[in-house]
Amino acid sequence: MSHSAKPGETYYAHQFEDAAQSHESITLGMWIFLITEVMFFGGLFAAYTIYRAQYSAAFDEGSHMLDITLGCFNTVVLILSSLTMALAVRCAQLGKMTGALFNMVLTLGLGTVFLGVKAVEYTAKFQHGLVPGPNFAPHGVHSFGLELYYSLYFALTGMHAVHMIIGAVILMVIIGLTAKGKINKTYNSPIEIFGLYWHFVDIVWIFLFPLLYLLGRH
Amino acid sequence: MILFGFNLLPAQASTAALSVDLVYLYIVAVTVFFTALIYGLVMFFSIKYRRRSESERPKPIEGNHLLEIIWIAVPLVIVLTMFAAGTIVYFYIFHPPKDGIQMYGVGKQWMWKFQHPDGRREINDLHVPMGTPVKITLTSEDVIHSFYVPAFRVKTDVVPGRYVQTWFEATKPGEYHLFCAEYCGTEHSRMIGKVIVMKPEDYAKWLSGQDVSSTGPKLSMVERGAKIFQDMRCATCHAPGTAAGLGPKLEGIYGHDVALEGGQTVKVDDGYLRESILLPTKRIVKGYQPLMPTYQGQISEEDVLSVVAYVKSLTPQAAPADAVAGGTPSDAAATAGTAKD
Amino acid sequence: MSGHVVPLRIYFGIFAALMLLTAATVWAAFQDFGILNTVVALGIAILKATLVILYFMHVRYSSGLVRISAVIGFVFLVLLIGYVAADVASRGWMPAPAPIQSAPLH
Amino acid sequence: MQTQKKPSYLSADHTIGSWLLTQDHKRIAIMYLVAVTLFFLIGSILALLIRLELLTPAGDLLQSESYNRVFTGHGVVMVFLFLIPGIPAVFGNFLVPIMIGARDMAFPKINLASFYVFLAGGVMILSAIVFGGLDTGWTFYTPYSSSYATGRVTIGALGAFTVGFSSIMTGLNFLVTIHKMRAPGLTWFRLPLFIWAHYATALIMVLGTPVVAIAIVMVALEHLFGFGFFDPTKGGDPVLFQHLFWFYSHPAVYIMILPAMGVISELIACFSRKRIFGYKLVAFSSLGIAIIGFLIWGHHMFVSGQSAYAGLVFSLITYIVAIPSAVKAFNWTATLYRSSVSWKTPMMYVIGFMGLFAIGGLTGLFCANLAVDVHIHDTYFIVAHFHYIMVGGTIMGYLGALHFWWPKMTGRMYSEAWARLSAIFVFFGFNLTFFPQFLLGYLGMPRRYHFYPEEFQFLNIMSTAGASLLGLGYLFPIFYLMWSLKKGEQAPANPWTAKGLEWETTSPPPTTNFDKTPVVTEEAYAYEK
Repeated sequence: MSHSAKPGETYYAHQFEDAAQSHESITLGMWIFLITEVMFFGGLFAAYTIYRAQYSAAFDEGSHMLDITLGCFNTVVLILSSLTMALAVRCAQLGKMTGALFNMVLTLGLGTVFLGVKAVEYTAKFQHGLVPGPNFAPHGVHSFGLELYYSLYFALTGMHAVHMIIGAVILMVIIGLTAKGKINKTYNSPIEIFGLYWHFVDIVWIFLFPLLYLLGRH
Repeated sequence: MILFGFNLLPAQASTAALSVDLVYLYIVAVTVFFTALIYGLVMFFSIKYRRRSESERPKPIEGNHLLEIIWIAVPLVIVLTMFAAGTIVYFYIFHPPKDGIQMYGVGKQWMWKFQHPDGRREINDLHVPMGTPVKITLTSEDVIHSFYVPAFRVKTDVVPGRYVQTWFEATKPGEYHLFCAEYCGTEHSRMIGKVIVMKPEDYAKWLSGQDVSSTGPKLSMVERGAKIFQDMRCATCHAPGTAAGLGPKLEGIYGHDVALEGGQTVKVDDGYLRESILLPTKRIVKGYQPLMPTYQGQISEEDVLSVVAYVKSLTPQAAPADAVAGGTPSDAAATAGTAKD
Repeated sequence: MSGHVVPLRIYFGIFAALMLLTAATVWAAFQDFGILNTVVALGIAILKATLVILYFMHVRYSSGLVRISAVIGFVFLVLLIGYVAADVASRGWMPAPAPIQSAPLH
Repeated sequence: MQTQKKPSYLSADHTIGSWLLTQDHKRIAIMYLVAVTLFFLIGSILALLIRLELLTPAGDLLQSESYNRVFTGHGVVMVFLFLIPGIPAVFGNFLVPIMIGARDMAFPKINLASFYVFLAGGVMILSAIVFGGLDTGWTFYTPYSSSYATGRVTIGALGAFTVGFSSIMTGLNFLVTIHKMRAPGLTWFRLPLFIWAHYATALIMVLGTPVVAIAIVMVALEHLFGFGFFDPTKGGDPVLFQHLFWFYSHPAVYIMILPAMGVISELIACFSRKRIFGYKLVAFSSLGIAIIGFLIWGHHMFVSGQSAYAGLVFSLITYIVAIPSAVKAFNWTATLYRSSVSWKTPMMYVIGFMGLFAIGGLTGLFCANLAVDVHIHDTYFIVAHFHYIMVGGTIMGYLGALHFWWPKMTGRMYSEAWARLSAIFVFFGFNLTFFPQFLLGYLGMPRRYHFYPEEFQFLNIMSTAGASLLGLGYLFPIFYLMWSLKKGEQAPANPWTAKGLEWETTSPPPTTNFDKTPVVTEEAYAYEK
């Protein structure tokens, strides 16, 4: 579908009256989707809150087992990727497509670094037999609540990782379209919208990091 | 209440039944009145103002604030009275009394297993005396069931992993339906039984009659609990009467608060005792090491109920009768039969 | 053009603030504030999330409708967690029957 | 004002691709209509099987497993594949853009995607029912669904998850379209109440569906990998699943009834030629139902082990949510005062709706009551209550909408006599089916029972008789509406001389709805002009 509009004019779809209405609608649409994402992760956060209150000893022990340096590193990587994504959106708004392309590739790189670190942490869990299910090797004293902790750990970080992977794939598509010129000065709302999604995934990690890694360290 | 040959209300066979039915009939009256009002007006207006000719242009009526306020305020008051009635009945009638018999029940996929305090066990049927409150503590061994006796207007979901309490006081002798009201699998509709309400003297006679269901000497729950306490070698850590062994002493703790590791305190009730048996490291008493192994899967829910009853009997209660019934632990151990049912 | 363009120094300022707050939350985790630890950890996380929402996601420069939709998700999430926590906390309140002994009847 | 004959959206293009890959909200609505009707038929067949089984106290028609699968299938298909998408996806998709003077939905591609995601979810659910069957009830309660259920729980549950995703897309589309694409002059208080109702429904779809989605994902994780979320042997709490499930599923019953209320407002205004009495209050009570609807899910859990004090709060707020529905009922009745009521088929469904919705709504007061609910929870009283709301309310609204906008959607009129006869069949068949179940419920017959004690048989026979009458009533429309497609007379642009933007364009409307975007100058339902 060709997105070339008259020069200086931004492109907008046929059902909209003008570019402003198109932009507002698309932004509002993305924000409403983010509401559903907040409620989606919310269910897991509710379960975490309830079980943390009931099994605080086991949850403390569970969070002690996590590698905090990897957690900190991942948080820094993700916040950095949020910055580069914001810069990419800014470049797109100013029409500097090469700058946007560069920043987006940086964001993609940081995203894959984050997923790589996650993969390392997961393999460590598999080796120590900390994956809930029939072969969950209970060790440590509070083994009873531990399986619940790791169920929530894998559900929360797993769901977050799935959202990262989907984000990375979409980012690759956008990078491809920008490189080919399909996304250009007159039509760059996909970059802006993807920026909102990426920042949301960063916010989820901002909450996950303290809840899973830090509580109970003292 | 009989109408056209079949009754509209189930038998009122418990103290709670009448008050629940009164709240029910009050709401029925409100429903009938408002349905007749709304539907009557709709039919009346639709017929009285039916369209005579296509060119009719009725005068527009924007609205009327007074009317709007009236039909917000009046329904609000009515529903609040319903709320009040329901809550009063719920909290007073469903408030468990102090006295009465304590029974135990276990829901298992597609059967009910009841235990009387004197150890009598029944499957699907439950004999209860008339005129005395019967408190029943229920748990489930697998999925969620629901203990429902329509004649007593009593229902409570039986959640696995927890004790659930309910009570009733039967007022009319007879046999009443017992249903499982929460879908629990293939034979959900077969998980039914009978609650047989008997006069107190018949109940006592029935109790002393031959208990056909379990072999070996008829042990009361407390005695059975003591035997299991021995067989499972709980005494090695919780030796009754000795000073602080490896495990906290169990005498005189029932009903009181106990300090836990990490600063909280917990009231020692049936639920906490069960949890300490099945999930010991969940909440550890202050000053003790988490050494107790979990008995999850090695001890059935009925045996847990008996051990809980035994531990409760270790706490001297105000009522003197219990001391007799419970018997000192040593007697119970001595009479422990060899056969393990 | 579409949307408000945020100057570079604000982006880098916010990034620095986020880095600082991350360091702060890690430091705070190892101090023993007792029950306050959770409050501090969550407070810092909320602060970081607000910064990202306001500046990186341009909510500070967006229309009222976008602001409402940014907030309403969290409002209903707090409602869900609050109600469920209230239920779980108040389960023990219904006065369980006073502890009576078994078999008073002979 | 018949301009040169622009091709209607139906005759614009006849290739298969133009239908399957369409972005025209009207064509997507027609595809939804076909899919939703198919699912309704499957659900109805399952319902008839249940009623046949319950004709006799002994369970002699089906074995227990297959009966459990039949009632679960009836529940899941009817709730997730007919009632939730029903009016919003068919009439909402078709009419929301036209009623606000827009050319199309805000996101046409997402609209088409929502249809295919809906189909995928539907196929998953039906495959779960056909291959090995889902026998957990539509509520998927754990630990039965996560640890003990034998059937295809995971595929069935993920099917419900997928259909939920389609519902989110529809809700998102409605919210953005209503906010951003209204015609000039169309202020919020000039909007038809149909739009207000769909706005409130979209709010619930967006805020509630994700929570049941994550609950279903947790059940699937527990069923497949043994994660211990709701497994009591691992410390999980089954009541927590009920909280997450009912946080969505109670507002979901408002997703089912609010669109029907929107339809009723439209129909009453048109067939009594009068403005809706207290327009603003009726509009705000739609929003009130949607918002307060999120605070009261606990009344499904009074006996489930939830704390008594939480039950107290849920019971109080549940009584308060009854007020907006009462306000609507009174305002509709007041609209009929000094009006000119024409008893055409849509209006017959409205009059039927008024009676049945009154009973359905008022019997909700029993379930909100702490003391009475202990007795009637999980009995046939509850089954009767929600069928009065869903079948007496939503389906009467759905059929009323179908008969009201059929000329606009297809350009054909249907035979009035047959339509009125089927409306009468539906009304009396419905009452005979479900009123006896109130009595059965209070007598204590539990739900989801394959066989029951003898004393309940007489009422069950009445109910089964009613079910066959109701089934007949639902079959008629298929015949005379299909017949009208071929031989029905051509429908004028405004067959009911109704007010509303959708009646100012041709029937069936052109692909871009209007030649030029209309400007709205008068109030909603200005029937006096």
